[in-house]
Amino acid sequence: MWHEKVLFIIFAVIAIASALNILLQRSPLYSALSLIGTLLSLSALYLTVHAQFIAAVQIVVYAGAIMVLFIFVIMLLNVPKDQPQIEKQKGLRYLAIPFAGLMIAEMFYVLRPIRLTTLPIQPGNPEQAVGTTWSIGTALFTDYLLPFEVTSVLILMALVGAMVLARREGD
Amino acid sequence: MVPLSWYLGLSAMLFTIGAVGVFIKRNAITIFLCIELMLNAVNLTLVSLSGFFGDVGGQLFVFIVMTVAAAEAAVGLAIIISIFRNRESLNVDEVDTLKL
Amino acid sequence: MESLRINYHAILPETITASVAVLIMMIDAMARKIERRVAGTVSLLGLIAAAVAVASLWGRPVETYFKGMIITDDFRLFFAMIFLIVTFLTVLISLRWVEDESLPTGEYFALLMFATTGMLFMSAANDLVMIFLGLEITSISTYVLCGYRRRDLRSNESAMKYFILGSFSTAFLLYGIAFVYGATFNPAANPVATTNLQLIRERIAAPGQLFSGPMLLAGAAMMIVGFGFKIASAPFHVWSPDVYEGAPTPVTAFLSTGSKAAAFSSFSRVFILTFAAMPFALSTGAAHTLQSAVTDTLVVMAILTMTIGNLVAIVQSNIKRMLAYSSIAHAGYALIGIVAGDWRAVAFYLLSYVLINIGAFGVIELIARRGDKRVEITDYAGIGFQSLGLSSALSLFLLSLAGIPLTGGFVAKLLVFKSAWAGGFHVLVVIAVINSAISWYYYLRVIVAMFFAEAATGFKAPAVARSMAAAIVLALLGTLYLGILPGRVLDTLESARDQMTQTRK
Amino acid sequence: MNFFHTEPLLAIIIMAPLIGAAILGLLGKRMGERLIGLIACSTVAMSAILSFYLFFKHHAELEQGQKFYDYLFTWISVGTFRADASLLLDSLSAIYILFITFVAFWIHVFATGYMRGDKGYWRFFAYMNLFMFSMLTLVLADNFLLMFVGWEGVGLCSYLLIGYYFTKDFANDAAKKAFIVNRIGDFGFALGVMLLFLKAGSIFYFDDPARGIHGAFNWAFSQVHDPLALSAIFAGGITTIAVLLFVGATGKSAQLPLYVWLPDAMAGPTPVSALIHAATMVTAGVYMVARASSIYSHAPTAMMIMAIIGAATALFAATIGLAQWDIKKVLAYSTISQLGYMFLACGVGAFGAGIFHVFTHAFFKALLFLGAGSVIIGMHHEQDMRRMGGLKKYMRITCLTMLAGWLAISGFPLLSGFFSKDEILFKTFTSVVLPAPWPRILWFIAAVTALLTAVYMTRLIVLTFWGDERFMDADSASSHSNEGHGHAGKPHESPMSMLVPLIVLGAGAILVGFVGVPEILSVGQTGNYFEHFIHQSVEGPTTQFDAADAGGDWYRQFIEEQRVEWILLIVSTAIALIGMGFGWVWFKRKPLWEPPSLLEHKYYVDEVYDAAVVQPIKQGSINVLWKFIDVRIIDGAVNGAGQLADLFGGTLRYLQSGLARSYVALVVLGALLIIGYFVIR
Amino acid sequence: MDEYLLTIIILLPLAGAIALLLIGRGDKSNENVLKWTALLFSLATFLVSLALPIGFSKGAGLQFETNVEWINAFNLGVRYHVAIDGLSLWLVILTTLLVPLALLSSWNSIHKRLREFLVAMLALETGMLGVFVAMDMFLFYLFWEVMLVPMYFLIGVWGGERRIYAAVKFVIYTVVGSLLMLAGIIALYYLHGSATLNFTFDIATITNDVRTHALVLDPETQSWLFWAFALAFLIKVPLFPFHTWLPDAHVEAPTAGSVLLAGVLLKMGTYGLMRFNLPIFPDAAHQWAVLISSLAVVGIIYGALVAMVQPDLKKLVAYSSVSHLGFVVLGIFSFTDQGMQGALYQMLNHGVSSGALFLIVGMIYDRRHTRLIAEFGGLANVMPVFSTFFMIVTLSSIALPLLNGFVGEFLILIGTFTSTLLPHAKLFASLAALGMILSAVYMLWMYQRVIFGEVRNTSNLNLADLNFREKLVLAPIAVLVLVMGVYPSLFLSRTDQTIQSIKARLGGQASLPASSGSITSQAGLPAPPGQP
Repeated sequence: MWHEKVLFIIFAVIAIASALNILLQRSPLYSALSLIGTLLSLSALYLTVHAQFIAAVQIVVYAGAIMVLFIFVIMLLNVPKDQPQIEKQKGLRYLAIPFAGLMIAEMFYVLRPIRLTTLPIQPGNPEQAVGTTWSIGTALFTDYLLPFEVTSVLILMALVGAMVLARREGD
Repeated sequence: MVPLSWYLGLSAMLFTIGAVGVFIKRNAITIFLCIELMLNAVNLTLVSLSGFFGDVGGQLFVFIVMTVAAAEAAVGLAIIISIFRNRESLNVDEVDTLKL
Repeated sequence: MESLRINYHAILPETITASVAVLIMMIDAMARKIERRVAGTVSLLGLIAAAVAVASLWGRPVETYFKGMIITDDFRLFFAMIFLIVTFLTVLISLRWVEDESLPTGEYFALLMFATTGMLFMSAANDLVMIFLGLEITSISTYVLCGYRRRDLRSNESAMKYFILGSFSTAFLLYGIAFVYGATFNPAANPVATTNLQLIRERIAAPGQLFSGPMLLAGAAMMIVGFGFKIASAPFHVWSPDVYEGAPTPVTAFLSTGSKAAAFSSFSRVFILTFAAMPFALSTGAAHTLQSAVTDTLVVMAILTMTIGNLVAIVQSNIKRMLAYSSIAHAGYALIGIVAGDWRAVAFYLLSYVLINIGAFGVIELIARRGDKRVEITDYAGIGFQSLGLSSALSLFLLSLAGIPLTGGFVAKLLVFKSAWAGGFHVLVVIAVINSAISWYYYLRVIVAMFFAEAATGFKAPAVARSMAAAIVLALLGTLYLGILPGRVLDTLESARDQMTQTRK
Repeated sequence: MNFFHTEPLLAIIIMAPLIGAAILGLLGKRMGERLIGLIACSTVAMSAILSFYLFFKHHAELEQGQKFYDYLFTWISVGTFRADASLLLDSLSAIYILFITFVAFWIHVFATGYMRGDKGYWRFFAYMNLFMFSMLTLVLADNFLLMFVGWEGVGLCSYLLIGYYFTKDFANDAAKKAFIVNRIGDFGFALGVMLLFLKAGSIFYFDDPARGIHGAFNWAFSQVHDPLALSAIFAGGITTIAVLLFVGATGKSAQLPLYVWLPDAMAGPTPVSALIHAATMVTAGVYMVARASSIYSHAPTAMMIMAIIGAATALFAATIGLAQWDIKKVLAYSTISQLGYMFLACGVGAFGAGIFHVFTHAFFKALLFLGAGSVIIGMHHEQDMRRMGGLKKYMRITCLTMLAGWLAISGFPLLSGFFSKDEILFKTFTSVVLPAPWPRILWFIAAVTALLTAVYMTRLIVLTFWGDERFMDADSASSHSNEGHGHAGKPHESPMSMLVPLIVLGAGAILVGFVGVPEILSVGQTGNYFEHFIHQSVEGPTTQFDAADAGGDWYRQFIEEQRVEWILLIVSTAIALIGMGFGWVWFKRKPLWEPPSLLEHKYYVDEVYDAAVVQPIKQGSINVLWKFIDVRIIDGAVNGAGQLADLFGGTLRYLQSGLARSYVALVVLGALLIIGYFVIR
Repeated sequence: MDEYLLTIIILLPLAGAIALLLIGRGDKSNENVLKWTALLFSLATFLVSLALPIGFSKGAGLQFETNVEWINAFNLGVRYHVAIDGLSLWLVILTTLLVPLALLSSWNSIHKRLREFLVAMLALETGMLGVFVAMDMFLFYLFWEVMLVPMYFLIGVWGGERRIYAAVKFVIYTVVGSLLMLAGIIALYYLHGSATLNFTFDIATITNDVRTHALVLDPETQSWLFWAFALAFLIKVPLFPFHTWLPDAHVEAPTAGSVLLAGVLLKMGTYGLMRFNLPIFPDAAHQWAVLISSLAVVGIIYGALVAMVQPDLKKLVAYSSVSHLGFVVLGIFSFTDQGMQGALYQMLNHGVSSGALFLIVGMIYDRRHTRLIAEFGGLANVMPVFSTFFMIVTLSSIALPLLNGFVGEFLILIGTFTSTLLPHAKLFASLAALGMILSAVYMLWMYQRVIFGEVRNTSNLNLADLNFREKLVLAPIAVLVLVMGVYPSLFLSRTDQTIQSIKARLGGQASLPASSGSITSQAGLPAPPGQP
């Protein structure tokens, strides 16, 4: 199925290129936009493993909501361009290549033996197909009921936290 | 078919790029973006595993990770805002009064 | 299909703390100028209620609920009690402080309660998802708490560093979880892949059932990074001195005890009760490799942690920072318990450690005054006899940290060392012992400053609020109780059941 | 016949002075001088009377070598080691307590006059009584450890009394020196006792069936003779014990090389010099050797060493005595010299002769010292003979009694010293303990010493009592070695309390020799009474060098005949007379003849000791042990460990650069390492 | 009653300390009340403790025993087990005696923080007593460590110029040793537990199991454990070359602290050696005896030589302690009755005489506020009574017969000399005997420089002689010095059986008590003991 591989390679290349672009850009705004590129290509890759729901959520929530929040903050803070770019410990950047190389090598060493090449046959009934809204919804309110509920605590807490930090003095 | 290991490999590369980005970038927001990239790399692993295994658990995990990422984003950005208010800078290298 | 097993009793403590957090926010929202007393009292009452709930769960059969997400074993409950004690004392030492610093009161206590909820979930978790969630709730709320003094550069910096490094390490933890999830794939089983700890344990234990041994190992390694970060063990400890120093003192107290203890609970749950559940000699294949690799790594980490913590603590001049290094060292001692595979020793260690440390930070907070001004050890010169009570209390806490008998610190060390010795880690024990000796030096420095040095000018004995006094006295009594009459607690621990003793339904 | 008896009165002999000392020590400060003197003298008198009483009461038994015990209590008893506080009276200790208490009593009497007006009168007599207790304990002990008690006790009292004038630095130095040098000897003594215990399993001298005690000397009797060889000293056998004990004796009895304390000890009040440093304490070494004769007689090497050291000391001290100006120093060297004789006697196996010399020496030397004391008092605390002269007309009685002492010590026929010294010379010459030619060499040395003795004693008498009156012109340059502050004025005779003892002792010096008249001189009696009596307790030499090896039959016959004794008697008489005559003539003519400075400076021995022993130890302790090893090395290591920890801490803290990014890098590094380790497993 | 006696003795000083904390707060003028309270409590402790030797039976076993379960979880088997035997009996009495004397001696010399000072003293007493009576390793370690704290404060708060350095050095030194001991305790506990399935910290049980071979430790393990314990004890003793904390601690500590430090604390090291190292690790004790004895001998000579040249009185006495304690260690490792009895006795002697020396130094320090020998001279003229007491103590310290020091030193020497279990015993004994000479040198020289001569320093001209209180302090010591020298059987007879039982474990034959063989039983020549 060479076209699937081509498709994978295209999105993978986009994802990696955008990811690298995050590092290469000086401006956080462009970095954020690059990240969105990665997110979108990931979303496409999700589809290739039949994770439709997550792919959608990736676009809607991640690329949509979260990244917008980022960009909003970037705009809000509006860091002056002429700010001197102090860099202490310049040596760190030279660690990037060896560290990255080592990490990728280690990961590949681990992942190399994995020989799973076929996705399970998707049954015709969406109720049994993994990745559909149905199956995810079902699992969310059965198996993952508690985590799901607990996320509400998390979000509430984050709300309170963000509020208390970000509001101006005297509020 | 595209083998599972390709997905996992891609994920590893993205994770690595994110991890490296965290320590070579100096802008707090960019660093944060790199962390988000790492989370997404993990998500890719989870989703692809889940897809290849035919097990919904991984995708639910991703769903929760996204929530967490959102929460983290909110708080993280609040912290960045708060520090920017005091320092008028986002360069993390300037934030080193606590050391040794 | 397994039943859902919804049981609200099983998550009652967590429910109570979360609800109290919400309640505080609501009170805060309704009454514009909330009295610290109200928020504090509500928190304290909530904590007591949660403690009662924990107690009510004690002794019930070890079972999992919510599809295996939650377990009610004594392991969880014991740790839950530690967390509740931590928060209780933290609330007590914060009551006056929040007001003095004129910080948003409601949010503060609410965040504390949220953090507690997260910690409770961490110890209750029987699934990596729950561990992850609990960890995140705890972490994110403590990020906020670290930066709680918003105008203070040090507090900002503390929050930022904690946040960057915390979420970075979370990514590792998450990646590790993902790998473990992948490694336990078994097409013949239901579910085919899992994050449930008991299932993971069974699959590791059963020979040849793993999808990928290397993935399991790599996953475990990355989880060590994640947990190692949270417990501040070397080489992942670097954040903690900066964060502890910069954070407001009560938060430091909370951070160095509560979140550390929570991380240890999950660490123990995953690495002792799940990964190393098989006796080492009986394990084979990946499980065997995993155990030996984990043990080796943790031994090295424990040694590094203790040694770096103690050595660098010697050269510190800021008492908060010194205690930060000291708490790194203590993480090293507690790690020995994990190496030895004895979570009971770890639990007791943490129980005594949290009491001591919060007590110590309470005194430091009092002496530091508003805005953490007096935190250099030189500021302690000669205050010993000017405020004898506080200084004596601090001395006792420090000595207890050093491990002097009659205090919890000693019994805790003894237990940990004993387990390690029984496990054959003789060299580790000796190194730990030498480290203890080193640690005396810097603990004594504070006592030297307080009692032996000439009085520094401008010290006035601080007025001790009743809540603060209560906290210090409680911590003191607790420390002494654990040192002199540890029998009850130890008996309880000894009879405590963990998930291993569960009969699976 | 019961060989062992019990005599409870023995305890009183030692206790009486102790009680006296206790009373004086605790209450004496508030007493008058008369009362103090009364208490002090009466306690000693009580001991003396008891000693005489017991001597005569048990004379018959003692003469048969029977023993009297007085068991008080068990002092130390640990494992097999046992030391009792128990006393033993046999012929040896009986003789000793007799002359000790007798002489001591008269010296006490003398001292009541001599010390009159001294601020520390009570203290002085407390010490003196304490000394008597110690000395009597030493003598009456029935085991080596209790002897050691007395041994150290007399050392302590000697220390206290030498340093009696404690504001004087030289006195303090002398006292300290005496104690320390004695301790060096005691070191040997203690080791000897320990080795004896190791070998014999007991430190008691003799059996006492009543207590189940087995004497150490039984073991000695069972020993085969060690060969006469240096190696025997280090063999750890009986010879080693004997040599170690003798080291103790050289300390206490001021023999080479440990004699140096005795001349300095003259810093003490003169009665002290008379009692302790002439009559009693210094002869403790001889007593001990005689007591341990069973051991020595099985250790020919030790005997030989003892004989040689004794002879050498005798000669050495005599030469120094020739050149001293201080009247007490002359007497001190004379004492050392005489002690050398005693050891020579013991060394050649003539323990009886040695003890006999102790006995006579006690009288005449005490007399000489007391006489010197009388002179010193009469001269208003002047001791330098260069500022004396012509005193005979001022101090007639003192002069007369001193003359008796002079004649006695010089060996004038029929006086006490004559008998004892002659005995020693004779026994040396005819000794069968030493291989030839040693007896003759030692005899020659002893004879030369006898000549010198006569010369320097004559010098003392001449310089003091005859010649010009040199004291009038030199009062301003009062010697630094004065005991008190000199007051210019005419010499005067001493009070009766001082003269009576002089007279008594003078009589003694003349007469006591007759208890030990040698057989050839004795009229109507067989054998030497004294020797016979003593030999009930003292074992004669058991070594016999076959004289035939050395000189053939004629020689054996020669020495076995009485003729040789006569010849030697005449020779020694001649030596004494020649010495006295030469001295008289020479020093009458040249009283202020400058002796060779080597002699005047005592061969510079003190200086050599100081440079070779004292200073190296002191400087080494300061600069090497303390300031280098202790401070630099050990403490340096300790502090260095601390600094090392500091250094490590100071280095490791730079991990903490303060930059979040570097922390991240560190986390990544750690993660890579751990993952890498896990992966390659 | 017997059962609780020791507990009462331990807790009485603690009760005193608590009472002191409670009474008369805030009132400045009640110093006398505080002093009297402390003194009465310590005296009461002493009086109660006198019941111990009276009720003591001369057997080897534990007496006045209390044995209660304390912590039983996790097989810990920690017990509150206190008891005394011959080893600890007199050390307890020594402690209870020295504390009131020390308190009395500093009656007027503590000018700041009197209450806290007294509290520290009494707490220290509890700690010291606890060490001697604890029969459980956990309990032993507990007292061993806890006692550090009051001592640390005594040095650090009421000490001299360099008190901080001294206090920290003292604690760190001790802690390094004692933590290694903790590792040793844990290891021993574990080894014993796994061998006998009886997990316990009980010293008596473990000792007994070693004796009955229920617990057999292989030589290498023994060596490790031996050193884990020995290091702690040898540092405390202190044996050369672990001694450098001692001079500093002594010099800086206040008089009362020095007295207890020298009098009692140092004994803990030697006590520990006899309580743990010899009975529990007999093979290792044999194996290392030569090394330790060598160090002891070096310590004897070295300590004496360095003491000789010290310009500071306290330092001199401190180094003399190094020398004296060297004797004790040597005696212990002679493995003979005489050596060990002597060692035990010498501990008491040293406690009495060096305690007294520090009292004496404290007395002149109170008057002149200096301890430099060069500052004094001629004190006999102005302080005759003082000089007399000083002389007695000096003589005791140089082991004059009929005073206490002699009995101990001689027993040690003869024990060492005749030891068949210690290689090179004769050499060690001979070298150690040099200490007798040297002690005379440094003590008498010091005495001479302080007491004799003319008064050169005018500030010494008007020194007051001892007052009644000071005489009261020194008189019992003088009496004790004499009694212990003249009639040691009073003490030795109660320790004999215990020493025998320790010795029995060391492979030496138990000897018949106190008899040098009799003619009736041994016809002919007695075989010298100790010869194969």
